[in-house]
Amino acid sequence: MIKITEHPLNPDDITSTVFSNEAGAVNVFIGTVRATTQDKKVVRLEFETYLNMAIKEIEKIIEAMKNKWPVHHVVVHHRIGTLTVGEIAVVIAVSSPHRKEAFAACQYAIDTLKETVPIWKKEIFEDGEVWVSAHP
Amino acid sequence: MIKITEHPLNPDDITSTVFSNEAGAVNVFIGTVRATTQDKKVVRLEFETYLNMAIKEIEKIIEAMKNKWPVHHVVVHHRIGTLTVGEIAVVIAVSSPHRKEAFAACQYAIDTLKETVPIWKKEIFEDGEVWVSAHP
Amino acid sequence: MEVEILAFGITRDIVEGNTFRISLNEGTSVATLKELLYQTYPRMKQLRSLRVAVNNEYVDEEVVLSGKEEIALIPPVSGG
Amino acid sequence: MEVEILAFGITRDIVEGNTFRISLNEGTSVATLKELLYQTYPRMKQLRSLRVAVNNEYVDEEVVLSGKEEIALIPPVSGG
Repeated sequence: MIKITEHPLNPDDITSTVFSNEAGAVNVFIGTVRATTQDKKVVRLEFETYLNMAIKEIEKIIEAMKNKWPVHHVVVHHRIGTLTVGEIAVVIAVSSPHRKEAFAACQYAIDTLKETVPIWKKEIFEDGEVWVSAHP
Repeated sequence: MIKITEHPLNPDDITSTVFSNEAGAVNVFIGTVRATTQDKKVVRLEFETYLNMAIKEIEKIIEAMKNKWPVHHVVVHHRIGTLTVGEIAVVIAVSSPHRKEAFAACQYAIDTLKETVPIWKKEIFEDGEVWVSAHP
Repeated sequence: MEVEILAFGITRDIVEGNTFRISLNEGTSVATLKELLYQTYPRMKQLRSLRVAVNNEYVDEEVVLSGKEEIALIPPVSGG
Repeated sequence: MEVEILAFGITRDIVEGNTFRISLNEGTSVATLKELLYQTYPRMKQLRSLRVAVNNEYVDEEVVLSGKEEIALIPPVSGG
């Protein structure tokens, strides 16, 4: 259900685990490494995590989703380590009886993950590097 | 980009075509056949379409998405013919620079498809059948 | 003039065929066609909606038919 | 008491290590710990936010440290 790994993520494997005969809707969010940030060319990203706490915070997100919406299954996989342009950093898949709550729950999951889960990314450019969002 | 087919849909093949090095976000909606509708057990669904017009209407949806949001790629595949419980009826995949517009555009696509695209489904139960949404 | 009309979904069941033919006066509008259909096939009146597509496009009910178009009945759609 | 603190992201760069040790008076709160950190590492003041996690949970700044907890600095997160 939750995985934080240095290995490449496979959206299809993740998505296939949320299907359910009682769910009519599946929504999947995939976050990838963009080639440019604020007009600067990205060479690679480096992700690190505070693993135990990150798992706990993702568990809280999933619990909140299940309280807010009638979701059947939720899977959250996040990659850490070094990623190059185009690689997948995060996959979130949600199944629910109807589409509206699948979209809402999946969007809640990625929005909240970006606020609370202790994972950090450093963008490495050709001429320097920056911890994303660290400064105002 | 658009396909209406009697063959099973493969979400992974569809999703992989929307990735882009300039897109940081991909959102995928997958609609599947639910085992029950209003407490009645579904045996199978039969989808039919007015093919040329359906393609045209989906083209209009994609054009509207590209006007409303900075989406990079959109793919819409819909299955027709006979589907059994758990099978995939529709897959919509959208890529965009940021996540907010990927969610919004994908949700717009499925919402609009359900209003305008000439595809019809008949639910077959153990004791009868009904054209979905035909009557008030 | 006599036109051929394509029927889909529940309208296909109502007219008992993928297509049917109907006689129209010259200058018949889509609105008038729908009235005729409701008279001939009263079950169509019970539908949640009934749109008419002309040459693969939804059209306003004021549109006048020439008899050369591809005309289709679009009962409530339910894809997805 | 002396406590070991875990540092992540940009705070790991600032303290130049994955962990560091700091001496605290008994009954030090998280708020006081943060003040001490800002004095020792002025660059931490420039961060958009700095949260402290105790035993893998975000805690309020009034929480008093016993010295037996796992304490971690959480600069602005940027997963996803």
